[in-house]
Amino acid sequence: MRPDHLDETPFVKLSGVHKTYEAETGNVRALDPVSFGIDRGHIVSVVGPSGCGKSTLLRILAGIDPATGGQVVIDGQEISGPVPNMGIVFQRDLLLDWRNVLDNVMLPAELARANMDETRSRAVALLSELGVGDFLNRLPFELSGGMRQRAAIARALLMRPSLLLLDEPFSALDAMTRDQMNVILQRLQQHERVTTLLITHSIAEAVFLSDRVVVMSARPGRVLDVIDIDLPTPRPLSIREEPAFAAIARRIRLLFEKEGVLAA
Amino acid sequence: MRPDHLDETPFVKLSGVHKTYEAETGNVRALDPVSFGIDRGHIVSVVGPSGCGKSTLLRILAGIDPATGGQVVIDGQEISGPVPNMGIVFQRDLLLDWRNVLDNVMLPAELARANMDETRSRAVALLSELGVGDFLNRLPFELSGGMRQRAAIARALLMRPSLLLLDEPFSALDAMTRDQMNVILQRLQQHERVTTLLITHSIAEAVFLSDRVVVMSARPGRVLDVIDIDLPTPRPLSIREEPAFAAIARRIRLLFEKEGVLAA
Amino acid sequence: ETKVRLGLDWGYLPYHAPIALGIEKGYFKDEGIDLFMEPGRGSASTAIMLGEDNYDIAHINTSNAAVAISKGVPIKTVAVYQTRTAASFIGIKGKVTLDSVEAIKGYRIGSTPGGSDQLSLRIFRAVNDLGEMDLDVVSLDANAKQAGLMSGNVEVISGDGFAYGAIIRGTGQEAEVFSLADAGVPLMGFGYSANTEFLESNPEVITAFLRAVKRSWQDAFADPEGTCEQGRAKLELTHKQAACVDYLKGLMAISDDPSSPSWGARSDEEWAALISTLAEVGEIQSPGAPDTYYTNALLPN
Amino acid sequence: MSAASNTVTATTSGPSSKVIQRRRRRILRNAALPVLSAIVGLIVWEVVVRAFDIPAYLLPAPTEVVEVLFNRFGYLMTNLGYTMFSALLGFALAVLLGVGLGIAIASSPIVDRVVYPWLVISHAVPKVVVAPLLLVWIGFGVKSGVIFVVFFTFFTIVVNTVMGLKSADPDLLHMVRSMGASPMKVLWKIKLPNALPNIFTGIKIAATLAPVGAVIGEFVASNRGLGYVLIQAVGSMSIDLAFAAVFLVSGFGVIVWYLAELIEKRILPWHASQRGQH
Amino acid sequence: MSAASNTVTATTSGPSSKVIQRRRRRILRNAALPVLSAIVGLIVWEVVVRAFDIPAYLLPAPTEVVEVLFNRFGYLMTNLGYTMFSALLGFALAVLLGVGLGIAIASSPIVDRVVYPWLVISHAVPKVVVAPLLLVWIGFGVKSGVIFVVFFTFFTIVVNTVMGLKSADPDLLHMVRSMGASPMKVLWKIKLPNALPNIFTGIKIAATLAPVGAVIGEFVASNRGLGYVLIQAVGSMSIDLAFAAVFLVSGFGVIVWYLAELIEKRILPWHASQRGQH
Ligand SMILES: Nc1ncnc2c1ncn2[C@@H]1O[C@H](COP(=O)(O)OP(=O)(O)OP(=O)(O)O)[C@@H](O)[C@H]1O
Ligand SMILES: Nc1ncnc2c1ncn2[C@@H]1O[C@H](COP(=O)(O)OP(=O)(O)OP(=O)(O)O)[C@@H](O)[C@H]1O
Ligand SMILES: Cc1ncc(C[n+]2csc(CCO)c2C)c(N)n1
Ligand SMILES: [Mg+2]
Ligand SMILES: [Mg+2]
Repeated sequence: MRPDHLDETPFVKLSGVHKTYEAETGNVRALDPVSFGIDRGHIVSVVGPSGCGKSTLLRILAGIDPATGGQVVIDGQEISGPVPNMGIVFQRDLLLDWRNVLDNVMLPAELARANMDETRSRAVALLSELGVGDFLNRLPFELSGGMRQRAAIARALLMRPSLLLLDEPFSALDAMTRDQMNVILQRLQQHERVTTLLITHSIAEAVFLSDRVVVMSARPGRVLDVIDIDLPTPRPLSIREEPAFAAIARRIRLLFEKEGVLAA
Repeated sequence: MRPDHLDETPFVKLSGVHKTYEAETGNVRALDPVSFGIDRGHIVSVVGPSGCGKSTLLRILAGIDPATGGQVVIDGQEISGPVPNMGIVFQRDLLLDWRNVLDNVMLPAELARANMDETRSRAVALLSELGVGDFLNRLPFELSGGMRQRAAIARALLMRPSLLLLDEPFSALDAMTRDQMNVILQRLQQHERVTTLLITHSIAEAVFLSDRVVVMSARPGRVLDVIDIDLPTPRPLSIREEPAFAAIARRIRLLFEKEGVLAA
Repeated sequence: ETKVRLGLDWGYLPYHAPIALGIEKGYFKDEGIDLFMEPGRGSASTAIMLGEDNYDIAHINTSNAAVAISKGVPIKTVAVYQTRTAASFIGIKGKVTLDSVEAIKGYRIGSTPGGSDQLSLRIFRAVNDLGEMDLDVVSLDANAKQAGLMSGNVEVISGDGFAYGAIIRGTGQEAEVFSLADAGVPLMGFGYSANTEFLESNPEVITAFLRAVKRSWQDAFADPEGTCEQGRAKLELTHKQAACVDYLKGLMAISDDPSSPSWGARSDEEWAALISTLAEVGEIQSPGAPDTYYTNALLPN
Repeated sequence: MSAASNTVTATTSGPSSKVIQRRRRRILRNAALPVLSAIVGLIVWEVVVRAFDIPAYLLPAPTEVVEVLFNRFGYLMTNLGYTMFSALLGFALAVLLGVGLGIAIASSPIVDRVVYPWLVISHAVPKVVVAPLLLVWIGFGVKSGVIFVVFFTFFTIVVNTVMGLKSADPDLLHMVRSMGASPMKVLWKIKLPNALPNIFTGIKIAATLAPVGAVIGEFVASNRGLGYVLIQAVGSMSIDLAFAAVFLVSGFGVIVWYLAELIEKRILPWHASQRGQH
Repeated sequence: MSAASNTVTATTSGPSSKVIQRRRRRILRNAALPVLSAIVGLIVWEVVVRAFDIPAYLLPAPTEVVEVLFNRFGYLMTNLGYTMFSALLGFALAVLLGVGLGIAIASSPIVDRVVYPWLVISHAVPKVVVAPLLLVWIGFGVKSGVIFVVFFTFFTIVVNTVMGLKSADPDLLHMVRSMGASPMKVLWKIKLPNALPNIFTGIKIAATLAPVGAVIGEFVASNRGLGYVLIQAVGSMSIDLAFAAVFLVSGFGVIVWYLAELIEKRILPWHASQRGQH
């Protein structure tokens, strides 16, 4: 559908990645072998029950925690440590307590020695777009939970990373603001073509934003299915009421129900 | 509908409560005067855009931050400081890093000198019900985000508080686990009749769980409407697909749209 | 038997060995005294502690005692067993020559500000008409003087000649000693002072104590080697045997003969000279009557 | 863009006069109580000395100390000057050395294990006692005073710095590393700011110890400074002069302490210790 | 109940032998490097002394020191015993006093402002220099050693404790207060555990300083203990004996340090400083 579908190998490729946390109080098997790929410029979402290893997967992809086994290849290179030129939003917002909002967002620019003036105006623009423009020179403790999270999103987007990893980035946002964020993210993706891995707990969000959805089982996480979303892009919010959309969402929900995750 | 509707005065009553944060970098008007009540044994949900002052409202109710003006009366007493016998889930999970999961959940019991053995079995039961039963003796840093949040919920429920304040308690949970939590919370509410204030960003969740939904405007927060939910209780999850339910949800969504919160 | 608390000027040193010997041999018991000895940290603080009734009698430098008495510390000197001050300039032979006041002016001198060192130096200057700038003095803590001299950071130090001479010879070098007494400094050496109250109520105990001290020193004079051996063991002296003997013999050379009837007595003239000199250099503000400083009446004979 | 910015209305403004007024009142109260406490202490001391007729060579009354302070003002000030010089220079070096070593130790497990034991030893050696031996090597004069201050104070800074640097949130470190931050940048942008509260704890302790170190250095070997004044005064039983000197040294230390606290407040407004009601 | 527990399957188990083995290897490496570093240092020292023919009264070779250590073993051990006693007793008192005062200061702004200045003063007074006065006030003997240790070490503990107590997350405090926690419980259950890393920093510094304080106390006012040995040895230029004493004191200090580190590791496994790769 998109021109870069012509690329034969995916930009990100996970093969048999698995993870066991070892500790004195006992080991935790967090991730059974998982394999899937993300094509260049695509958004792939991961959905799965809480504690199934989604964040673990993201940390392995980011080169933060080593996998116990398996292989992660990004842009043709097997990773073995932190990969630069990534934008990450962690599950916790991880703002620096001692920097105001603007300086927090500017952090990646400082770390990468970017053109500061130019980047600063992008930072301000991003923050305004995300609705935190009034709080540029406030310290993080003065922000609401959702505002903190949006500042963290702005930080991840700042440097136009070649790979964006988002761990439940909209979890602290109300439905309305969340919809706005979805629209903004989609627009950005259309313009900047950032390869993105999105962890989310909203099936609707996953279907709305993604080219592909990875559905995981309960702990230890295993891939139940990889579903390509063939809805046309750009998608309006109203697509969520269309039957094709509902069908995909139902298919995912059924997967979980079959696995016994949902029973109530 | 419920017998305690006979109670004339609500258990919790807010009258003209407003809040301005003062700081050297400038003041922030977080909350315009807000008034509403919560009847004994009822669940009232607050929905509103991110940064509108929901957490601020909860902190005022909990007696943590003083209101700039207005009055909060709980059980006939005007509050002027922390009110004991409350269960609170903050937006951040606030687990104690140095205690394992079980001991974290047992904290309120230790603080209140409860019967420890009895409470411990309740703690274990709660944790198992919430799906963290395998991690009783793990330290918080070994948990996933959603597991931490569930531990915090168990802690708030432990002492059967007379007032439960929940600040987006399910935000880190996937849709499926979240539905389970909704069912669990509803069941608990049926059994233990805890007066509850629930802050949520899911309109569906608010309508599903509540006797009344308070809809707030963007910052500075103001009450747009207070909507009584007259759906019969207990409610099955499937009620969300019924027209009456959808109508209420749409009414709330329309309120936001009219206010210009949603425009995309 | 009376219990007597004896305060010392410093941690155990060879010149305390005779007392240990006397205790061992029962000389104090013979006098009906149960002697209890406690080391100190300098004559000045021991003098105050004596005045504060921590001790009955103290072995301290007479100059420090005099200064304390002039400030109102309730003590009195009852015996001074050195014939003259041991205060000296000490250097290492071959590196320095200390034969005249002029020669001393040319060296860098390590001296402890405060205490007996400072007294000696001031009086030396006063007696020889030297100005503040005529001597090149570096102030060094009491514990740093030897080290300063040995490492060559200073060429000369001030202190008791017998003590530092013994240390230098202990390292296998020869000592060059210039005695301040020879340069007209009218200070006295070590002696015994007593708490005034104790002195008034127990004069006979003091006499008995001094008699035992005298007997102990007689033995020490007769056998410095034995005294050192016994003292080194009993007082856990850190001096080597040879250095200890050297030290004792050096002290004996400027001490009263312990078998002499006049042991421990300094004349009124000597005292007058001491007090007026101390007053001259400003160490004593209001001298008062000489008999507040000392008495020779309690000496045994 | 237009959509979301609607949620943000112009509801923030500059600090109100009420805030400023409250702040001023707080400063006054913060300063008044310690001063009051000190004055009460001095009065009690004076009364005790007079009531029990304590001789001046044991404990001079504050008024006597003040008298000496006036009478020998020039002398004391000159020597205070020398002491301050050693203290400040030594303290500055100690901060550089302490933070530097702290960084090296926290950054490299090898340095940690090889160098730390020696620092612990240098800290565990009774410096005053071995000073005479040290002097043999470093000689004396101004530098010995400065070296003394450095040895006296740097370890506290090292330990607190190491603790602070090691306390950085591991996830935060991961995040900036995956932003492509070099170890230097991680240190500079994350670890050091994060360690500032701890470093300040070390610095505050060290700052107060610096004058003490300088005095002790002078005490062991110097012809000037308050340490020299002290040893001379104590030796000749001029206890009032000794107290005047002690008064100046500790006064200097106390001022340095409160200065450090002030700077801390300015630099760390974001830290829990500087916010919140405890 | 049945619903959610489905998401939790039996995938946790005890520590594997690999973990245990890795742990053992880490301990070995942690211990080996510092020891190696110390041994290399001693060898360098020995070689330097022999190569430059430095006389023993200036700097004895390690072998000479070891010789004295053997020859006067009983004497040194007896005195080490006294020093250890003062150090441990004084340290225990200092921890009690330091943590106690830290709690009082962190709990009450009044205590903070009234008492803190006096503590700062007590810290800012050069104790060694005023020792002759202390000697006259406190007298001679063990108690002066203990008092010295307390004065020497408690302030560091106070400052670190205050810092730790004030660093508790304000929201956490709010939360437990609204659980009905009394101030005592808040202190005991939240503030103190939260302050433990800081308190340990203070304790580690203090623990290493305790033997130093004891030696200095003995140096100025005692007739036994290693401090007394030192003053005697330095006075008679028995530098080898002095070094043996210093060696014992600092060895004692280093052991105490590593002991404190070990305890820290056991008690604070949850803290960032004890986890993570830095
Ligand atoms: N401690 C503080 N100091 C200054 N301003 C604050 C402080 N806490 C909150 N605010 C401001 O008050 C407003 C309301 O914040 P609050 O946390 O109540 O929002 P919220 O409705 O809970 O939002 P969210 O859904 O994002 O959690 C925000 O604009 C925030 O910046
Ligand atoms: N540092 C750690 N040490 C031990 N176990 C860990 C650690 N981090 C995560 N785990 C375990 O690994 C499993 C997966 O955790 P992970 O955080 O990846 O879940 P998740 O899918 O992100 O869940 P959530 O949706 O709740 O955030 C969990 O059971 C968790 O307890
Ligand atoms: C202020 C003062 N310092 C030291 C001594 C003791 N003393 C006399 S001679 C000497 C050298 C070693 O034997 C020593 C240490 C003292 N009495 N007063
Ligand atoms: Mg997660
Ligand atoms: Mg909130």
